[in-house]
Amino acid sequence: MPANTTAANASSAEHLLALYRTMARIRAFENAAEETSRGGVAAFGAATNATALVRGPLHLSTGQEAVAAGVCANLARSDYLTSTHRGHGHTLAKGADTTAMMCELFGRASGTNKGKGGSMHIADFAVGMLGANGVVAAGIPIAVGAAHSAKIRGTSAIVTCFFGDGAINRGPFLEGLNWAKIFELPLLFVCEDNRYSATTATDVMTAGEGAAARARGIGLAAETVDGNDVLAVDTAARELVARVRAGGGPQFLHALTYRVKGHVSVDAAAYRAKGEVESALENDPLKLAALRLAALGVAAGRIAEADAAAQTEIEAALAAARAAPVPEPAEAYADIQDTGAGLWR
Amino acid sequence: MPANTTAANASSAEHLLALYRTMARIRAFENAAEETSRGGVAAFGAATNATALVRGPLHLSTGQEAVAAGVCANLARSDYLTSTHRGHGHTLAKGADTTAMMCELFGRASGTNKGKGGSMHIADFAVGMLGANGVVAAGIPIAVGAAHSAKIRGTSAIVTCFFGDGAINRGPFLEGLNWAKIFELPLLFVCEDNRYSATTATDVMTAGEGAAARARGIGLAAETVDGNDVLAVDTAARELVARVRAGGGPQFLHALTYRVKGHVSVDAAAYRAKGEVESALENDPLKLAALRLAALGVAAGRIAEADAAAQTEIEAALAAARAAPVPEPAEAYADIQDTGAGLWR
Amino acid sequence: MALMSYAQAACQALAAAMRADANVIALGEDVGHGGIFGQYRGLREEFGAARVIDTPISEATIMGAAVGMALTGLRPVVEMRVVDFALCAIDEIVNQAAKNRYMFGGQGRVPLVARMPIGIWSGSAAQHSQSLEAWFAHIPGLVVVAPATPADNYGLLAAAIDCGDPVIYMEHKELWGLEGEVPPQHTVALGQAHTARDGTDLTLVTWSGMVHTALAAAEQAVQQGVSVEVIDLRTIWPWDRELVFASVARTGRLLVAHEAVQAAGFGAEVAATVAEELGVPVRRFGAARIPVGYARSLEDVARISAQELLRELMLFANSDSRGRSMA
Amino acid sequence: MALMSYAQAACQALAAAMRADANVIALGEDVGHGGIFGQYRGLREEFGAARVIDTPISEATIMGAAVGMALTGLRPVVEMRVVDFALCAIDEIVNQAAKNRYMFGGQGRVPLVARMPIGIWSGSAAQHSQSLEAWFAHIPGLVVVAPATPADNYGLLAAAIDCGDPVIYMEHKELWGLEGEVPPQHTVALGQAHTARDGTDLTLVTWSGMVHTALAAAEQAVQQGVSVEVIDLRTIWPWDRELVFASVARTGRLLVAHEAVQAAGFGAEVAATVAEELGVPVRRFGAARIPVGYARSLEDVARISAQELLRELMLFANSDSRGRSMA
Ligand SMILES: Cc1ncc(C[n+]2csc(CCOP(=O)(O)OP(=O)(O)O)c2C)c(N)n1
Ligand SMILES: Cc1ncc(C[n+]2csc(CCOP(=O)(O)OP(=O)(O)O)c2C)c(N)n1
Ligand SMILES: [Mg+2]
Ligand SMILES: [Mg+2]
Repeated sequence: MPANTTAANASSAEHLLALYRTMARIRAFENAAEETSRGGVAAFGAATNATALVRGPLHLSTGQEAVAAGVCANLARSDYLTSTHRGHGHTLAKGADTTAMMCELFGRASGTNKGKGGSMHIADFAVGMLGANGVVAAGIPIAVGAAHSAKIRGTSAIVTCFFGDGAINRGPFLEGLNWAKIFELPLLFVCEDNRYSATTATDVMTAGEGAAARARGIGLAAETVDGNDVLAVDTAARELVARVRAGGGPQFLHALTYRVKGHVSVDAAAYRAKGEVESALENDPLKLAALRLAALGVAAGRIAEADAAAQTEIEAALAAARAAPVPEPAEAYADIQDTGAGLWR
Repeated sequence: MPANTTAANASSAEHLLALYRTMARIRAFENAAEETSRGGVAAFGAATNATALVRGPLHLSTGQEAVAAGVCANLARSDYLTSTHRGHGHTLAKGADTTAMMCELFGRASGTNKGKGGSMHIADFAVGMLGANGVVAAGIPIAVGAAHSAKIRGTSAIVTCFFGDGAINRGPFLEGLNWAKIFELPLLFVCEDNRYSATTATDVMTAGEGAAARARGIGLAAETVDGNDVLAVDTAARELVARVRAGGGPQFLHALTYRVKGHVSVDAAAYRAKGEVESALENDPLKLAALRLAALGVAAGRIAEADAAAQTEIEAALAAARAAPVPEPAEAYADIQDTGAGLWR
Repeated sequence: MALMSYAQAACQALAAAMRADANVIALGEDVGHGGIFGQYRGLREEFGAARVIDTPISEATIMGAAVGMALTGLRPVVEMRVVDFALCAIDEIVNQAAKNRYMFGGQGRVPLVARMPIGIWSGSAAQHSQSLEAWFAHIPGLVVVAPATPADNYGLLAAAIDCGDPVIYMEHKELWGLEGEVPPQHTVALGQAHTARDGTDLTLVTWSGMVHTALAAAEQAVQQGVSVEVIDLRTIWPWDRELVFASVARTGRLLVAHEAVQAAGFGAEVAATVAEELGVPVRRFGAARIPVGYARSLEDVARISAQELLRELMLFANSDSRGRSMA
Repeated sequence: MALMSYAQAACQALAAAMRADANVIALGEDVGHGGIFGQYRGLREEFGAARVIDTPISEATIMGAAVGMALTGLRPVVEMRVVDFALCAIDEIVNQAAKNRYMFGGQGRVPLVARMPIGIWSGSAAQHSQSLEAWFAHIPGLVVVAPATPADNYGLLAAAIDCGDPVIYMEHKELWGLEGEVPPQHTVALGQAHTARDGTDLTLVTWSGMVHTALAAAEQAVQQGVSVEVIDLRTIWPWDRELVFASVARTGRLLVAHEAVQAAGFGAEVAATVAEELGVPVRRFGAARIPVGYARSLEDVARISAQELLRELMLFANSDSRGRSMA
């Protein structure tokens, strides 16, 4: 049935192209954020540039876009999501507006968080994105609670919880997985394994067979996937999300990828083996997807179009963020608490 | 070779008798502690009896003596050990003096801790016993550090770390096992599984196949043993301790036993199924060992002798503790810190 | 009015809140069997295991999960058993619960009540006897409450559950059995102190278990010719500055007493504020900076008795106008 | 004397201690690559990976393991990166390290140094900007240190490693690059404050990063006719009461300034003590009780500038003898 095959091909090409677009938007967003952050980071002893538009630590997910895109493609707006310090991709893929996100990175009143959080705390509750988090593994118990809440309230929402390979060595990983399993919560755990924890290669700090084996040791079914292959991530996530939605309890996905940039934007990552990044770039998720699109017969122009559209979108976001007003100082006293807040020191 | 068999029999009988003696001493010690604690516990809302000799929460290991006796029989005085709130058995089996222990429970200046710790914090550093702990799972990281220290300092000491089945749901369990394994530390983990965490049956709170499966998920070899069979515990521990001493890295023992008493001495444990305790008592470790001794041809009189000796020892401890002076109030200010301690509030 | 214990009062306040709002739930270790102090007795029978949730021994996740629950529409009441164990959940309290609303620009609210009893717990030694209310008062985003009586434990718990902020709710470990009258449907506004005893010579500000000690000491002070006004702060943050200022303006001197270690305790905040604002003599009487020992003779050194408090009161009452002893 | 940065000074003090005593070791995340602020640079190369220990992201176990190490003969220097992450290890600090020696009747000692930098860290927002020195001062068993200069970071770290107690060692997140002269083999006794500037009209007590703000404000105050004595406390517990009392006895008034939230901050302890002991006017100036926001306009509200501090100084200097504004 060549007609059917062609139709299937075309539909899967469109699907992949949609995933590609998400990845391209994340890439463009982070490239722009990196560019506008130069000198704005005080980590690693580097001096702060008082005029940088993006301040403080900026953690880029460059090279890891397939995980965010592939997983979030299977989530509804009403589903919840928690993230890490490296959360731009997850937030964008979950549906957040790039202008509001860029405004947040620029510390503008029109940012997702009204300029109060910045990159490390980016959140968009309106799309179910309950927050990036500056504390490694801290999102896990929060995701568990959101899933427990969904179950108690009888909603159909499910929760996705992203965390890094370094987070599996913190206590909340054990506690959260155990909790999710005994209460059979609607929760998808995603370990986004980029092989590094700050300046340290995670494998030497991790006993046993890694994230999936640990999850199994706590009684969860777990799968491992090539995290640079957006279709593989999408397929695996679709299956796991379906199981979660069907009441199958928590599921675990271990996505293998690679952190192309330093830990934060100013980290030159001199601790890496020579050639490591170069060979990783062969597996760049956008490049892989573009090759696959070409194989599916998608014209090069359509890919270039997607890249250009992403670029245009982010440039508009940059322009809007540049023009947006900064928060009024009085806003520093707002949204702390209803009881006991005030100017009184 | 009947002569050899007899000799082997006799030697294993003597070995078992020694283990029995340790168990009998723990049993007698705890029975006496329970007796002298009546009314001294403020837990579970019960009133405090101001005249009780043993104050505060008293956690008895009655029915679990085989774990302490069997494991500690394989340890040297110079080896380290950390324990839990339920630590009398471990402390005694590691070689602590019962009089000093009883003095501690009575809050006397001659107690192991000079009356500062009581049952929940009993410790005898002179025999390597680095402390019971009032915080569930808190002994795990401390044991890990002691083992890391032994390795760094190049001593031959190994560390044994006891914890309960409830502790495997706290973060330090994951963190500690991972750490011990990546640094290949000389450490034996012993999960003393008495099926309860306070008033809650642990199994419903624990996902997966339990302690040993979790340990394996973190890359440790793990064994499960009948924790009421002192010879089985002894044999398993001997093998594991030998592996630890030989540089085999951390080992894990999951000992299945049963908490015969309530969580603390005043807890009537009404939450248990009817008949549960009665049927567990069939498996009393002292009873099992006595039967086995009889089967090995040991005369009933020798077992009675062991019981009587334990009784005599503990009565002497009680008498000494009753007569011992309480700490001077000034002692409340001693041993806090060298820099910055004092009467100044 | 009904006579009930401090534990029963909290239990009934919680039951009433759970009846009124299906989103109010309770979670923590052993709550299903009524809590180890009976402060959840009967709740699982009435509301079921889905709303009275027994949890694993996972303090960090108990608290962290409560944050996730609160963000998504529930109003969790979290059981930490004693503040000492809440130390296993400090990131979740301080970095997550307290900062969530602010950090995310007001997108979320964290209406949870974290119960973590303070105080010396007879014979329980150093790891079960701490009073750490000052810690939480120092953290923006948190409300801190410390009831001293059954009526207040009913009324303040009701108010705390009703409050949209994360509330650190600190019962006292030795008050569970204390009985008292509780008015029906009682609530006590957060942030309002209570004048537990009127007096004219000196204002004694205190809270939690120490309220009872203070009242006993004040009673004895009368016989020595000194009239002491006792204020039970009830809410530590925000504390009732107006009531305290008004009282001190009348009496002319302030003593703050608390069971917590004096050094860097919340008494310092009250005393410093009053000294700054009113310029009158201030004095504190908190515990020595020592861990609580097990033996009674040691534990007694860590406690503040009515006798000792009376001695401090009298010394202070008889000091000069700058608060210096006249000996 | 050698010119070095605040980070280098600490690094060299640690290196010297490691050379002198094989039992001194360092552990924490990323220390093997020199620490993320360069405060461990070169140590692994000199002392090897067995003594400069890269650890997993396991704060609770980093701190708990350090307790076990200290109990058994090592002198660990523990890296927590920022105090905000040390909140994941509070049980291990407060219930274990601080109480071990006491609880076990003096059988053990816990000679460890736990480094947990405080302060606002530019652009890092609420979870990376806290100053929690008051918390640890409240806990019996702990020593608390907060160096303000490269020389003090050398001298105090040397003393902290030498000390037999658990020391909470709080560097400042924004001082790593600050340069200054450090005398050879420098040590600074714990518990000794330093008069950073002499003055006659008012005593300004402060510590950590705020020392530099205080000196700038004091400089400007001169032009307005007010002579400010600036005391850098350096050790928060035990704090140097004698030096502070002597200064305040001369100047007649005390202002305590700190970057930490004012409410229940350590300034309250200092102010309350001085009010109690000397009966002179006291005043505090700490941060508002707000989380630190990300945008510069918000972060600036959470910071205390020399300008604001100067304004407070002048208001206070011009107040009446009870410290009340004369407006
Ligand atoms: C509890 C805690 N410890 C340490 C840090 C500092 N830190 C920030 S990111 C990071 C590495 C995290 O590694 P991983 O979980 O693999 O995430 P990745 O950065 O690779 O995305 C560390 C150590 C932190 N933020 N929180
Ligand atoms: C961190 C912490 N949470 C809660 C408690 C209260 N508590 C004391 S013992 C206990 C049960 C522990 O169960 P398990 O580890 O199985 O030990 P067992 O009592 O059965 O010996 C609990 C919940 C505690 N001491 N520490
Ligand atoms: Mg990583
Ligand atoms: Mg148990």
